[in-house]
Amino acid sequence: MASVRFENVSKSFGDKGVLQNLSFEVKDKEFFCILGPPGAGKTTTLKLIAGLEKADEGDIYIDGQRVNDLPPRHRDVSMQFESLTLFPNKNGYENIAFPLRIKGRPESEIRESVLRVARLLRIEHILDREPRTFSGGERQRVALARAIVRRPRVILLDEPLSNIDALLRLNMRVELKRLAREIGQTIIFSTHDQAEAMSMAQRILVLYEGRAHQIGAPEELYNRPVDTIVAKMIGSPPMNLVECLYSDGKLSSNTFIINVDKYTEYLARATSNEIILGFRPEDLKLLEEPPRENAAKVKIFSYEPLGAKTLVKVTTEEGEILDVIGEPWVRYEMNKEMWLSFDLDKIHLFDKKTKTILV
Amino acid sequence: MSLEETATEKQTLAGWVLILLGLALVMFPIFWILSTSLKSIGEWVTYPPIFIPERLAVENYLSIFTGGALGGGFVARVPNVTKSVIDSAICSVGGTAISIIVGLLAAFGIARHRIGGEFFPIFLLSARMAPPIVAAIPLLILYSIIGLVDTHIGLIIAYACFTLPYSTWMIASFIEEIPRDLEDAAQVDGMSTLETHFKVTLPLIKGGIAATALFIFILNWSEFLLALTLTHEKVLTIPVQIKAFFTYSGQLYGPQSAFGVIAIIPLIAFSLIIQRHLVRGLTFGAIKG
Amino acid sequence: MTRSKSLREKFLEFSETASGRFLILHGPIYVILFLILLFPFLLEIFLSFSDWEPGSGEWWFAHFNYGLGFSRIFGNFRLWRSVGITFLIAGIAVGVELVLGLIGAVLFSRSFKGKRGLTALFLVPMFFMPVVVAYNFWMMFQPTGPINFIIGKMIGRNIVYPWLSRSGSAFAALIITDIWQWTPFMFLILNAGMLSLPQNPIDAAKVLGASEWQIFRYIKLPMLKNIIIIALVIRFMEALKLFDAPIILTGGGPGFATETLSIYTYIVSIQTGRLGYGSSIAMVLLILILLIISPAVRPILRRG
Amino acid sequence: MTEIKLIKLRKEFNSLVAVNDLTLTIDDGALISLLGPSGCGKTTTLRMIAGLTSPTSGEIYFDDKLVNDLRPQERNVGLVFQDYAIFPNMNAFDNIAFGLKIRGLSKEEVKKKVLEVAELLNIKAILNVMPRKMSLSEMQSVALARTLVTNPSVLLLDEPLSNLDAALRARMRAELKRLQREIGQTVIYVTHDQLEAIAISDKIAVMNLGILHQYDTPEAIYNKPKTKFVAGFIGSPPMNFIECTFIEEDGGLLDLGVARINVSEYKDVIKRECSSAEVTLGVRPEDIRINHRRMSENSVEVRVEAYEPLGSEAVIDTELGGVLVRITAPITFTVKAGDKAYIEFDRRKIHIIDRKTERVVI
Repeated sequence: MASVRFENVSKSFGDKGVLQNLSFEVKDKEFFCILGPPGAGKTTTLKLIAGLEKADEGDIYIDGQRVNDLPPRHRDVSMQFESLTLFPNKNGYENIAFPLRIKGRPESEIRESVLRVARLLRIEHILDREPRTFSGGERQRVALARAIVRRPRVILLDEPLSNIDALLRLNMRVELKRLAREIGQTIIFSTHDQAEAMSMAQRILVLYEGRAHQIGAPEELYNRPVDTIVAKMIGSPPMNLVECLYSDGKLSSNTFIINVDKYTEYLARATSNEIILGFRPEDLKLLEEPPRENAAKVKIFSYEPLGAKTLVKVTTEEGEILDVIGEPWVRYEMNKEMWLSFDLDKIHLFDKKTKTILV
Repeated sequence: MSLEETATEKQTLAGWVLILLGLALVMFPIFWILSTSLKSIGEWVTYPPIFIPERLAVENYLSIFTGGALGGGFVARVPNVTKSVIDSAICSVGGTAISIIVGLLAAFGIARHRIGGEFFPIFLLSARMAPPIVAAIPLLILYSIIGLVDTHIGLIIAYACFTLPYSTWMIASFIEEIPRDLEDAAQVDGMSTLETHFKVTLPLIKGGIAATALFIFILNWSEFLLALTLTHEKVLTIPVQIKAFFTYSGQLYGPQSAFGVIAIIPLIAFSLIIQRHLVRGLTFGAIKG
Repeated sequence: MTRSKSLREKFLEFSETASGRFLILHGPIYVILFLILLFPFLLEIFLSFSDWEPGSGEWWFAHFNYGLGFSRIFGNFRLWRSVGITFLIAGIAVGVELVLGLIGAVLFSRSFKGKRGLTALFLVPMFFMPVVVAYNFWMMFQPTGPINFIIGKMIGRNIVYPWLSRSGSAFAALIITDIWQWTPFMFLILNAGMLSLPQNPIDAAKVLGASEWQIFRYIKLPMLKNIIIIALVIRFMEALKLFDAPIILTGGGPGFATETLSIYTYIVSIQTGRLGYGSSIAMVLLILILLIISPAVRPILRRG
Repeated sequence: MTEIKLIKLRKEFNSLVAVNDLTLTIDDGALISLLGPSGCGKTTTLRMIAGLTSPTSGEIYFDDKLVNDLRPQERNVGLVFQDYAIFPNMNAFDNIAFGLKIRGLSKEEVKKKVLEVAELLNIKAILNVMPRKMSLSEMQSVALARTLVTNPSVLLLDEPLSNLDAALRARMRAELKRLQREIGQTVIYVTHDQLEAIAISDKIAVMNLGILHQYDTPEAIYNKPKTKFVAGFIGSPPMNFIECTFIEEDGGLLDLGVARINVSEYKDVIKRECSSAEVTLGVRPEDIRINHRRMSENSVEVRVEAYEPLGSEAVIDTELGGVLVRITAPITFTVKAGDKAYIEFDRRKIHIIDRKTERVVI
């Protein structure tokens, strides 16, 4: 098994800088996730580990051994690609056995490990069929079996669940997590879906425009996002961010005033009095009458019932649109005036200039 | 078939008239050469022309291979064409084999590694644009210096070289249809780049390579100018033999037509097999049929 | 852990390097292209500055003519007439082939019973050996041949017109032969293009109220533009090489009426053996063709 | 605009029955969505209404006028394709103006109408941009504009939002809703995304394998599903199904093998409606409460399989007698895989499904 370490690795294709001095470490046997929007450099990072791409600067270590110049075939790493491409001319068994065949393992050992993995992923029944007859879920599991069959030092999964339909995806998340626990190998997977990252990974690296913004456990990213980028990315619907001015214990934008004296010593560290107030839709309450303080007057803009809850969009007087979670199946009247009350222990404050978190 | 598909009756009728007219214009010459190849001597040149021979003069087909005299009191030396069929086969197959092998290697270079960047593909295409005569002259000079004139090897190499643009481009377009991930995955599993080309991608494009080979064979089999320029007696391909046959005896309509029919049989057969990939071949892989 | 690298491993390692990969994959093609095209081409450049003839026995520099050959070319009326003839034939033939091919593509764009078989039949002429096609049309264009007979039937009186010995009609015969053989090429490509058009925009146009003709004129045809250009460029370049058909059908005659570029160059350099002069002509032709063709090559390079 | 009636509409592609005797009335000015997994016949239905595909049998009425034999051109229908089907060789202006030009409107009229609709969908800025350079949402807006400008009697949308990213999709949904309210356009919206259907439509027609399962308001579809398919298909994470038998003991119990649940209040409905005692209990993850200790005698013991934190709440997978039961609980309740826990079903929200007919009884 192995740990993986990046030390300010940079990579660019032509003039487009894809990764800028990226540093992070994946511990041995960890189920690690690289989360980021499309184009953030997730696949490139995985390809750098696999050796399919060469780093322009910086060093990459697998198990403490510098591998920058090692060709893919000597790194003992396996990779499952987002396109889940399988060999169309080989059946399920041959597809999974392929990595072992190249390594020249004896036929008996190949048979035994392929059947072991097939049982693990419950795909014994499709081993003799051709890939074109596979369903989305089956295709995904055969590709996964192929990646783990030869017990490589590190297993890389590029957006493993993005090519299967929604209903199946929920079950596959549980299965992938159970599998990771059972085979106990170092697995690094990439995704753009924050729910997937939050529900599966032990630790998450938030990658945005080629830079590592934060590395930490899911709860840490949710409760203590290091900057507005991470705050916006984690949690669905995403966190509301409102620009305000801080003066003597009060945070004010032109539609509401909140007293934040309990955070004065944090706010002192801000580079200026321009602060960004962050609050999650689920931490807000919509009230008919104005509460004593810490509330904002808003108008209902639109509402979307989501079954178990309703996503309400409200506009402040300046026309800023905020998201609020309302009661399920309540019919909100268009443009109705209501009051938004904040829960002060759950707000976040960011320094507008550096975008980094204060509270 | 949606409502729109069933166009008004008038349109479909007009459509069928045009198609049948077209078919007649295409089929008549084919019919004419077939029927002439089966006419006996008396029926060759008559007015009004005879369309259906009374007796199927099969001897026309036999005489061109035995080189014997034609019956019916009109003794004429019919040239023996077996040598040209053999020479054509040797040169066409040889040329095709080299063209495919070299083309395959180059195709991998272009499709997977962009070797030669922008310049090479343009050079490859323009090599094909120039009329063959422009390239045949210097080739004749070179061959006369190194003694390859009138040799099978000489023609084979010439055929390989002149069809390389087609084979390289066609195979490259087949390779590009196979996703790169397959090779990357195999590489991560333990193969070197070269091995992934030949053990992963090659088996998947076997059909494409076969079609390309047939397409190149068709080009070499019917090539005329290079053969005419680079060979004299020792090597004699079918087209050159036809020209010789035509100028030498001119009036032997029957055997000459028979020889023509035999010459095009392999072409028609192969063309039916690779019909699906024809468009790709003819447009250098630019349009996939 | 330095294990002795097997020969195979060393070769694989070599193949990983950029130069290694270049040598293995592109080595052979460069060798052939250099040996057969580039080297002779350089040789030809030298020769085009001489009047060397293989029979003369001396080396080429004995006949060095300071480029006199080139000056003769510009005065060579017969050469420039053959250039004119070739472009005229190519232009007319390819033009007609495009129109006929487009009509065929439209007719075959709708699926109907027996379409696959019919398409195969329509493609057959393309696979005839050009010399066989020429010989066949030579027979048909004979004064007592079937063409005169059928035309005679149509206009009511028998005619015995000698097609191949009048320059005008020989010219027409050559164009008809080319059209018969190569219209299927245009039909094949345009039909493939027509069938590969995305169906949704066509359905969208229907729903918006466009008639069959309006859909063809404003949607299908513009989308086919690229494919039409590619087919035209490729076909026109092939037509410029016209040699097999005319040399059999008319032998370049009557007189010089159908003496195409390739035939004239062939006669000068190969038949009469004036290789030096032939090389100069070849050089001029190459430059002429490349000047005209290279802008047209770009659409093909853009992969259709 | 127009009321659309489909009566016993059927479409067979040789052996496959794509649409199976669909009868549906789409009232004037309503936004109806056809919801179902891919291949359930919703797109085929749309193409039949547009006239691009001719039905095997059945009738289609626009405001009580039979349109089966009308060609697409004559139905004045607007259709936006899933891949937008923008004319690649025309810029945005010409794309939108196409419908008007072929109707023979004058140049000024065309220009006025195109600018009007461009204003409505705020794509005035990209009117002279070629499709190659448009973003996905721009193409979607041009496709929509091109259809709207001919003010069709009914607007058919074939999953137009499926290849936009989440934020863009929400904005486009709000826009469609506002548009539909402003011009009272009858809209039929095909989608496989149940969240989208619930969020945007006045009524939803849930289809599967060509058959219409239920046609009702989003709230009714969510809270009062008619068949097991509708119950299972709507809602994310999906409803749990636990097979059990109904027994008469003390007022009516559901025997789950490892536990029993009192359902006396539904006893007579079950006895009247169910074809046998073999039933399936259907409960939504948010209608189950979970706790470390037993809450009441109705609590059932389970073993925790997996704990998935999702920000404000967590999805907990538990195993109850070999069956996976998924629960959504507030983030404050933490538990580890392997722990023991107790769950309780919210009796007001449970569904009882006849296992043989798959009809939802309660």
